Amino acid sequence: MSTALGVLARFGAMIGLLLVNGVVLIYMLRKVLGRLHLRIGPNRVGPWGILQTINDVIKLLTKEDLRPDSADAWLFNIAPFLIFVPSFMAYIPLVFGPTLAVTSLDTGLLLAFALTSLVPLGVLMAGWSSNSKWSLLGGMRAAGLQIAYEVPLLLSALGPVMMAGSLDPVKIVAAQSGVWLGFIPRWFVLPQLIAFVVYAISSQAETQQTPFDMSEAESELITGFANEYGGMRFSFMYLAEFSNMFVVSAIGTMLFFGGWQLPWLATPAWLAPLVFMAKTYTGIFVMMWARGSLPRFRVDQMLSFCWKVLIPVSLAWVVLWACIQRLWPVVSVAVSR
Amino acid sequence: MPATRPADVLHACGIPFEASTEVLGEVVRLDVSLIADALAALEESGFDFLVDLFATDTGERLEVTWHLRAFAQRSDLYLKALVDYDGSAPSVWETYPAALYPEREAAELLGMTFTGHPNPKRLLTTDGTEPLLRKSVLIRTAEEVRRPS
Amino acid sequence: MTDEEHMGWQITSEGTQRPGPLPRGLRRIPRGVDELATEHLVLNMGPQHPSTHGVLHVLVELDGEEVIAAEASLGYLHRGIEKLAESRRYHQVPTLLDRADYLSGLHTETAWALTVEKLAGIEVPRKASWLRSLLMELNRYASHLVWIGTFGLDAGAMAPFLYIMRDREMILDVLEAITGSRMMFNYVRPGGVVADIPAGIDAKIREWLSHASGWLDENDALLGGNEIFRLRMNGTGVIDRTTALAFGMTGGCLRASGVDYDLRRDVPYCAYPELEFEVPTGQRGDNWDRYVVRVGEMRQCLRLIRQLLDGMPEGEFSSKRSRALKVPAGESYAAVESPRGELGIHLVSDGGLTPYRMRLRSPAYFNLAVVDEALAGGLIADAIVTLGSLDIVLGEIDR
Amino acid sequence: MALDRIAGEHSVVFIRSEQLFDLARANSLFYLSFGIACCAIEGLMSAGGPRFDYDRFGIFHRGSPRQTDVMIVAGTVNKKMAPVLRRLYDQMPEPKWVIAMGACASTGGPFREYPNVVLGVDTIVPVDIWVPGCPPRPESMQYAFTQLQDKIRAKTQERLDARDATR
Repeated sequence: MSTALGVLARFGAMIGLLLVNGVVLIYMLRKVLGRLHLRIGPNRVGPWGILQTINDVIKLLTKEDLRPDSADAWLFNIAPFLIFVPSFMAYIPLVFGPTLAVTSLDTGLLLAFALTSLVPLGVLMAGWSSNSKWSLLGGMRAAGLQIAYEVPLLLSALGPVMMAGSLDPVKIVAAQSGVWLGFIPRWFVLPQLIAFVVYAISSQAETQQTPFDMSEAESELITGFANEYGGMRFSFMYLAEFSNMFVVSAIGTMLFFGGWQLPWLATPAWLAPLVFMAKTYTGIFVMMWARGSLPRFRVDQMLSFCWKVLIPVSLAWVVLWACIQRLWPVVSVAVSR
Repeated sequence: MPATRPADVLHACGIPFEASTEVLGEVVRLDVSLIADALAALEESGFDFLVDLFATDTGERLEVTWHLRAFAQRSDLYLKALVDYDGSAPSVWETYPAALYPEREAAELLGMTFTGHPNPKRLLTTDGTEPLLRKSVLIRTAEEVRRPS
Repeated sequence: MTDEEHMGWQITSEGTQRPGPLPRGLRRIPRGVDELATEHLVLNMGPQHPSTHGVLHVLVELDGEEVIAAEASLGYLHRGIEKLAESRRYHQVPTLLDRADYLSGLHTETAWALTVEKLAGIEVPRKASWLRSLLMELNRYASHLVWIGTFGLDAGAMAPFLYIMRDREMILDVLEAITGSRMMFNYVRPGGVVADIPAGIDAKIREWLSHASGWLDENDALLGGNEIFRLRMNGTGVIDRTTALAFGMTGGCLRASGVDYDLRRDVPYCAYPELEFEVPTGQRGDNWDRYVVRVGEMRQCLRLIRQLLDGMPEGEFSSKRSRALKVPAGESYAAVESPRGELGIHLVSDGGLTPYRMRLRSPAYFNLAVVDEALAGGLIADAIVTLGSLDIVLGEIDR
Repeated sequence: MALDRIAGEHSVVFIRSEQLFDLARANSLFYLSFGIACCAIEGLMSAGGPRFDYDRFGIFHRGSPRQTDVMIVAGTVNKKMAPVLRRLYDQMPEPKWVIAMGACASTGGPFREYPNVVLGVDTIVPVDIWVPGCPPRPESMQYAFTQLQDKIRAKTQERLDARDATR
């Protein structure tokens, strides 16, 4: 009974976190973009405009629910949820503190990647069922690109996994405690710099942010796959986009930046979630920064960049790191003699 | 001074014309049936740029103007020909692709045709609009534009 | 069917026809279904699409993402400037012309004034010519700024669009102080200009100038210095020299294709014969060249504005003339180098109080005609960027 | 919401919940980035830029009509454009508002004498706010938006009045 209640409570907390996150992130995006673009951003609704997104959400939820006549009703209705639910479920394996996670899984990382890879399916479904040419082009682009970029995303995660020797996020984070040579924090980003760069690029592509926002390229396809969606369904898609951003940034934090741990110091349990959130939000800020300043790739350039650069580099790195890790004990023994 | 004067070019082709120098510049007036040949000859002789093409309603007929330019000599030339209302002039798009749009525009706004145009659709207005640039088509009066209060 | 045979096919309102060999400058013309009988997607780009710069409607035929053929459809902003000018007096016409090219109204106004002065034989005081040139250069800079911003937006970069607004607002402040309006100036009249520049504006322009070239470098670094942007621009939307000339392109687009022609230098008007400036040109005529040429032009603009401020003569700003200006019967044509190219006005007068016929030779109208050629063969993303690089203003295209 | 069907149109629950929704709607007006002519430069571009910054008021642009609340008709509408305008308006979900920006959208402006020009967009779509000017300055557009916000908020008072009238 108590375990069931505990699971329910955790799920409730997760949904709450998701909604708050979405709202905060949309507000943050508008503020960050505003500041990057010499503007102020929302500042009228509530102090510093913090209630802006809540207003937006209420408005979107009470909008008329429009569906184009020619749309495939069933697919059209289900697509936003197919985009939203996986990105929501990908919160499950996140580790917010030493004992703070929805559930601990041996293959948590695998689950997270598997869930995020479901999103293109929903995007394609939305693009196809809208029965609009623009949506279709957006959906097709998303399918082609997100599937392509999943490969380097997964490969780049293998380096830290090898270092920690586990797919369990809890163990990966735990393996990053302490210091090397007395002063360098044991964060995997240092030895795994190449993997981290690949991860950063492909996660930007995976979450459809500029310079990789092919599927909703504002100047090319208006809003891409979400073209025919308005009101509540659109707000779900929008929320999913930001939730995805949070997930990839959180996974990046766990893989490369020591998760909830402070460098050099022991982290008190109450501080751990805050540290984790701070690191994750810093990652999101960098993503927004790129979004606000870079132009967009062309679709063929982006695909060839993925297949010809990112995948070979990440594959080579995996092989190289495997060799290093295997040979290091031998070499170190030889050196010490 | 142009290397080859347009008058010489047209004489060489045996095209009858009337040349004059006005405030506008060098103007050549000729019959509309000869326009295609004249333009082809002029294009050969260095007038490689069509600056503009438009028609004017003179009250009795339509006057079509071809404004040419020789880039090498920096000289302009105006060809003018008269066309009846709802008459036709030859399309010169094969000599000057720049004429593709203005010919469509002149055709719909002044009610004439350009024979041989590859895409003789309306350019600016919707089907059924009268030729708006003709003097017989009047603009709205002050009463017509007044809004009911 | 061979490719050569096939190239002749096209869609017309009457059905498919074969016009024979293609003329100079044309590579292909719109066609229906290709030889494999794959069904192509016909996509309506605009109106109501943020990146088509107003209300341009382009029909593109897509094979996947590749553009097979494109055809522009105009007229969504056709509001009869040429017709209405026939019922306006000579000094009222600039009101309409301002709204034709709404990004650089002063150029259209000046073209009108030059045309009327040419036919009526009005002398213009030297100061008026200099003032016209100064304001035209300021306006050209403002117009190019909008172009850089929207071009960046087309390429997906949001930042330049908002960065250019700080320069633009400063220029608009200056223009407002001089002319009284931010966009619809109605400042240049036949015979001179409406008013002298107010006191203190010189310092204001110089203050802007002290920032402008730094800001231009910043915008240039944000776009032109970006690797992604270069990848997108190099080799796309190529318009070669022959095509550009055949389609009557002028201005920056023509210069990017390697034709060294600038009305300010070659057919001088206003104060330009007395000024020193260079005309930047490109070679290949791709999007990158058009970008480089326009940015180069902006640098020349700053140079010209400095010279104009330094050498501004004293004297009358307008010649004496009556309100009811009468122009002798006849025709005249005068053109200025607007930010988009040769903006000419052809005036036919019958000696009355109003023009008999006014024809606006709009540069963007001719530059746009090339889309049918330039878009084909690229991807849809290239098509958007190429359209943006032509710097079209629908107000003067549809008139 | 189906609240009016359950609780009745004059119920406190319905009026108060609608008041909340109206407040949200007033503060989150997404406009359709639909520039037709000169006014688009002032009303959509400059106004979104650093000096005027609509985003402060929660006014933001969206490209797709399905996601917008306000349509700013910024420019001259002619007979070729009119069906497009109507179609875009029909694609917007309720509740929706229209701002006729500038003289052209309001009456045809300087081009009203030309037979091809529509004499004001209120002949095509219902207009909520008219903005004078040719083109209106960005400040005028901000004022127009605050007026629209007031108009949306005033709905509650209208509902209360309607309730009192039936009593």
